[in-house]
Amino acid sequence: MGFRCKNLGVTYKTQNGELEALEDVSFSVSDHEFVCLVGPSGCGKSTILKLVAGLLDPTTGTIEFDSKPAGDRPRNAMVFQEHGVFPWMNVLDNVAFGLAIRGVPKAERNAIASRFIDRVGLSHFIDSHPHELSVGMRQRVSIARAFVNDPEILLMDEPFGSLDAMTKLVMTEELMGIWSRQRKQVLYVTHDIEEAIMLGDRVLVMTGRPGRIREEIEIPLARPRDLRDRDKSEIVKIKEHVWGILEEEVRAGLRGQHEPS
Amino acid sequence: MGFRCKNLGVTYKTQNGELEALEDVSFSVSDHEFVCLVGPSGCGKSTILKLVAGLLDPTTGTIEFDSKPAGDRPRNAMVFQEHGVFPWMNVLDNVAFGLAIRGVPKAERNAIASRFIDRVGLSHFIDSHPHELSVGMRQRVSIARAFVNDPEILLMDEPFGSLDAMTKLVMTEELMGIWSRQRKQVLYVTHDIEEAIMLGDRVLVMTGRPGRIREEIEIPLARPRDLRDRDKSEIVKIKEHVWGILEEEVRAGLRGQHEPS
Amino acid sequence: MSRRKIAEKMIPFIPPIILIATLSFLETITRMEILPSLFFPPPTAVMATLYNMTTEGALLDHLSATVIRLLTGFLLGGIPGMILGMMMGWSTAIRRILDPFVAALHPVPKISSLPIIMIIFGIGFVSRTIVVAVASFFPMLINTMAGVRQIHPIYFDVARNCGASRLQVLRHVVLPGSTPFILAGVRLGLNVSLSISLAVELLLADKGIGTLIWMAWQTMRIEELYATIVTAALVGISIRIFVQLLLNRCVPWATKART
Amino acid sequence: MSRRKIAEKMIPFIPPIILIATLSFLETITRMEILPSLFFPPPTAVMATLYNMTTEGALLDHLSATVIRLLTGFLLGGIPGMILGMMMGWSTAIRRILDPFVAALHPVPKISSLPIIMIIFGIGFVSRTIVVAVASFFPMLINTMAGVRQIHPIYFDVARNCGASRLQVLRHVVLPGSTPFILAGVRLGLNVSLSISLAVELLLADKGIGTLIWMAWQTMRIEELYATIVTAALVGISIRIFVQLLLNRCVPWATKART
Amino acid sequence: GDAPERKKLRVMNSPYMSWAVIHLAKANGCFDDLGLDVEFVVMRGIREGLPALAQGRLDVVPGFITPGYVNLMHRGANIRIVADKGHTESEGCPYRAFLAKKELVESGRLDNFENLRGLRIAGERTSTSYYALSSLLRKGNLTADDIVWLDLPTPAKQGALEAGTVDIVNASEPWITRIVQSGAGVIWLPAREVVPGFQHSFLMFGPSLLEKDREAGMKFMVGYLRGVRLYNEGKTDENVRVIAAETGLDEALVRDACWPPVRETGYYDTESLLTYQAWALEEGLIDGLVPVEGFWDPAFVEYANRFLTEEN
Ligand SMILES: Nc1ncnc2c1ncn2[C@@H]1O[C@H](COP(=O)(O)OP(=O)(O)OP(=O)(O)O)[C@@H](O)[C@H]1O
Ligand SMILES: Nc1ncnc2c1ncn2[C@@H]1O[C@H](COP(=O)(O)OP(=O)(O)OP(=O)(O)O)[C@@H](O)[C@H]1O
Ligand SMILES: [Mg+2]
Ligand SMILES: [Mg+2]
Repeated sequence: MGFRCKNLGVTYKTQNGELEALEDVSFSVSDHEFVCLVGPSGCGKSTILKLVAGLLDPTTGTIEFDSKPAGDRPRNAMVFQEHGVFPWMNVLDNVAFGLAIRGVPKAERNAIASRFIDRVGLSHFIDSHPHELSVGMRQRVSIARAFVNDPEILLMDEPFGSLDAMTKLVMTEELMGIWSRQRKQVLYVTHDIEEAIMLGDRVLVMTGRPGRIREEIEIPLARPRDLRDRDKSEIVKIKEHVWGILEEEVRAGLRGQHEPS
Repeated sequence: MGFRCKNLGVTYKTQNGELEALEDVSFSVSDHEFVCLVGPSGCGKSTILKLVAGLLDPTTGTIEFDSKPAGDRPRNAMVFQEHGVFPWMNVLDNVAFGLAIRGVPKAERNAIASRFIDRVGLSHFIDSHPHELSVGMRQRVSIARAFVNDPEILLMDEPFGSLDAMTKLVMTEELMGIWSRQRKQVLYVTHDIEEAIMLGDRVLVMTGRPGRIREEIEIPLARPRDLRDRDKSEIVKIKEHVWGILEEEVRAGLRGQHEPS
Repeated sequence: MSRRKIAEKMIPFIPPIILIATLSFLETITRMEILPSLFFPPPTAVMATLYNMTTEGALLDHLSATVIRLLTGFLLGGIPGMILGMMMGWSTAIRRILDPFVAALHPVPKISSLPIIMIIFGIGFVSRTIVVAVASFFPMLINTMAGVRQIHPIYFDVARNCGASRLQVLRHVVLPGSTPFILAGVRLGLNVSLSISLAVELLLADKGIGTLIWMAWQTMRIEELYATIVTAALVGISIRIFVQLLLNRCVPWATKART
Repeated sequence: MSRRKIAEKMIPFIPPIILIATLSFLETITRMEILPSLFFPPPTAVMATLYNMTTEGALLDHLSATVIRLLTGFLLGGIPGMILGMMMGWSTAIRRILDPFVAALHPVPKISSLPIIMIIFGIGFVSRTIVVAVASFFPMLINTMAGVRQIHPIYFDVARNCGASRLQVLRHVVLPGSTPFILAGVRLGLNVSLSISLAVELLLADKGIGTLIWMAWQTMRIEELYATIVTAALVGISIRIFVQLLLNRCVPWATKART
Repeated sequence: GDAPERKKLRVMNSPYMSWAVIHLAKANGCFDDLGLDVEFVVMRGIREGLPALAQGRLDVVPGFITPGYVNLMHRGANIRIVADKGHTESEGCPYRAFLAKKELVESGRLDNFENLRGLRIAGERTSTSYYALSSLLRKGNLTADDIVWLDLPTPAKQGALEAGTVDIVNASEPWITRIVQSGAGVIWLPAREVVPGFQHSFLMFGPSLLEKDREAGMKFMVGYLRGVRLYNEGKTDENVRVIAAETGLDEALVRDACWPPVRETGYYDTESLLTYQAWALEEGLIDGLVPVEGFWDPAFVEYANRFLTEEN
């Protein structure tokens, strides 16, 4: 159940003319693969996830999903970078939302949702509305909602970005557990290079705007990996490499000199 | 121009009764000090910043500012965790907002704001509205706005959380430059323990809800520090110590067993 | 701090105090005939009349006739207005197709079209109700539409990503997300419906507050006129309370966050 | 995809098509006298009358009288409504003090209180304008209040943190943040003001679209009646276009984000 | 010598046929040589006009009888009837009448007033219309509860009669002519059969002319009676033209319609108003009876008649 993105391009219409966000992006995610996406801020990572989720139509290019007729799309769940927790629902209803949509009976969906709410440490807040939560707590609601949906493809946009280091580790372990138990594809956007290397089968490194895939790096680490042991030499080597690319791209962007190379 | 927080407590009124967010929090930030705040998600870090900024009244306790009559407050600038970029203003007006409020003439404030917009790498987007920006770009707008305001106290709530590693590094260098050139106090919330140690004169480690200061750690590193060199043994040692505390607090919280000890 | 808290505790008492002060002032200047007593009766006289009309007259009967007309009209006009407003707020295509018609029909004067409506729909209950319904239709529609358009697009993305059908998006995103504005629409719509109910009764009906207003003008019984207008104002206050209850119930997330 | 794009291109043509279809249908059934011809003239006859009234009659004079009345009333009522709405949306204290009075005064029937207003303010321009102003005051107030309350509290925090005074918060946060709802209020307010202007003219004026409506009824010139109502509808469409221009100009951030 | 200072009078104006006398007087310059400038103030309802008159904001209100008028005077408002403006004719075409469908009249059912029971009768909610209905019902020993009384805006009456949703309508000119000409109904019963000689229309002065400047009131009355004379010349081309222009009606309709009689002397039938008051008191519409001297000030017509006789 992998998928292939072919020559994706996205141009946004803005007040000040057109903005080319993505240019000729091609990559694939194969069955049960965990792919990480890193790149400078504003390079189009979120845009790619929205394309895969079908929330945005590419200006050019196509996405093909395995074993689905053209145009059809397997179930996917996205953890949005901006959380997207409904302010008008309490934590339970937010997390159970996907199940409610699929018509799962109330008792059952509440049971499932409660279990996941427990796992993200929000059982005290099950009745609370989002405005009563801290930012990190809202992010955890959004994570639980995606997990509950039990999708074939998980699209995660900086999912643990608002969590403290320790909570983040626990959540990551949870994610890795789910991923390895069930056959899912994961496309994972992160700002943390180390994290990308620790989690991914492959890391896609993007250029600055307009976003292109500059390099695909296979991560040769065996599974299961110990998420706490980040100082292995392979990791450090890859990290330095990626860091080098990013530095080039970011410096160019900050100087405002980035032109298609 | 430091300040002292004395026995701060905050109780929120919620739909489901009262929620004690902070309990007996006391600490001080002295002249030209850079203090970092770490703690598990939802422990009350943002709440503390809002208290210092005067956006929230403590339920108990007081805050005293040096060389200000009681009740008066020096100028402070906050980088909000949720960015708080005005959707109805373009990037330039957002960044220049504080100057506009202080009555700085248009030409002058635009010149100042443009300079900072350049430094955060958004000069191409100076006319754009926030909905046309990526999340990280919005965060950079919010950072530029705080820098432009040139406050006596900088309150930063996870200010670089939505930025890729490299952009974050550049922004951090910028911050350290500003801090060391001008005499400012900084209270800096971060989820990244390493970062807290690299930046802070002191690190305050908080307990889970209700938040208290569990430990204050002096960081004995000399200034200026090389932000890229994070593997020094002192750093690793402190990091492991903080990590240990956090682990305890987070595990307790996730098991829902955290009670006032 | 504590002074601020005391001030806050005082707030509920301020409106009655203002009211009583205003009434006392009016009482004084009318009793002193600074205003011509022919047209400005003292508030106490109006209150006495109101009391008489309630106990001896049929004020309550008339009131309930008006309230029934108002509610029927509002339900028949407001709910379709809300539904259409949701659809127009949500779908650019529907909005662009229907908005010109809404714009053209909204200002068509309701009361002066009443004879035409009576010729089409007959002279009975239906015509009168249609006019009231149409009056609440438009504020509900326009407010709901604006309310839906302010919903942050991410919530639509989330719902679609969870596999929501169009109907489910309507139910779980569009409806709750626009509730604060729907309720502003309810408030406007109910008040407009009340005004139009009174206008219709003024012209046509043999029952209702509007009929009383008409009678009061016709007989120049100025105390009765004011008493009737006070009754209309009380209906308005009830509407306000009702909407506030709805707000507290339906959008605790919006009111609690902001009060 | 491309089929959807073609459909999108079609949208602007749909309203005129619907309009022409409806008119053709009406033309047919009125020409066949399925509806009583006394009250239902064929659309072409109405259009001919409209043309005559414009070229030979004084339709444009009457129209401009109405538009001036409408705009004067709206400015005098809408702007205070907006300002008070901003203050009531923003400050819980002000809201709680004033809201009961707003609730009580809003439903006081405007047209049937006109004689009272005339008793107080005389029979001239002032009374008539006051009624129109009051009519737009309330929708502007209620919508602005709802609009301000939906502004996310973080923007108030940001403004305060940047040292904004209360007036600056009003100018830079409250006003722009509630613009989409203020504009919905403008649309409602202008339309209500138009209705009330017509009603006032119906009762009191010798000039204006309302006068024409009254004359058309009185003389049973049904074509003129419809022609006049069509004129009112055209004013409504102009209001809509005006508000859309304001929207595009004032809140590109809201419309662009959501269209 | 010096031109005498001209006096401005504010006269409520409605473009109704029953306003014809004033329209004719003004159009023919009847006030000009009296030093009066008559300014028309458009108001289409007595509801707005009466208070303005009582406050002195209007000088002259041509109106019709309402309980409110009686009550205002009862409370001491200084407003008085000063001249006739139209009363129910004693013969000829009716200015106000009950109309019904032709078949209903021909069926003979309406020959006996008791047979009105259960019929649907439409009128306006003005008290004059209701007064006529009430008097009609009394003839058949009925009350308003025995019939279905429908309040309809006048234009809808014609449609309702045509569509058969009402049986009888109470109407006045020009609607009678319109209904008859359209074939929707025929005249069944002129109002004179139920309220003979009813003084339905008159001219009122307020404090400005009754107290402050009676002389101007006298002059106005002279102009007014000149108008009455013109009016009583009947349907001359000039009269028809002026009335059509002022009311917006077609000249043909004005010519076909029935014009209510107005007394050349301007005298008012006080008896008729006493009868009306008795009825209104019974109905609970007025708070007490006003004696003749309380509502009728004959000084103005007396003066004007004298003036006009001397003039000739
Ligand atoms: N709705 C939009 N309208 C116009 N431009 C947009 C829109 N959304 C994104 N962009 C532009 O597209 C580019 C890519 O945005 P995107 O959100 O995909 O970046 P990102 O890689 O996710 O960045 P970050 O790491 O900061 O979240 C940016 O330059 C942004 O300005
Ligand atoms: N407006 C509010 N109403 C009720 N409870 C609130 C409110 N704001 C915060 N809280 C509660 O207060 C506690 C502390 O919140 P705070 O936002 O300060 O946490 P935090 O340390 O900043 O967390 P994070 O790292 O996730 O941002 C949380 O338990 C939260 O549920
Ligand atoms: Mg992004
Ligand atoms: Mg926080």
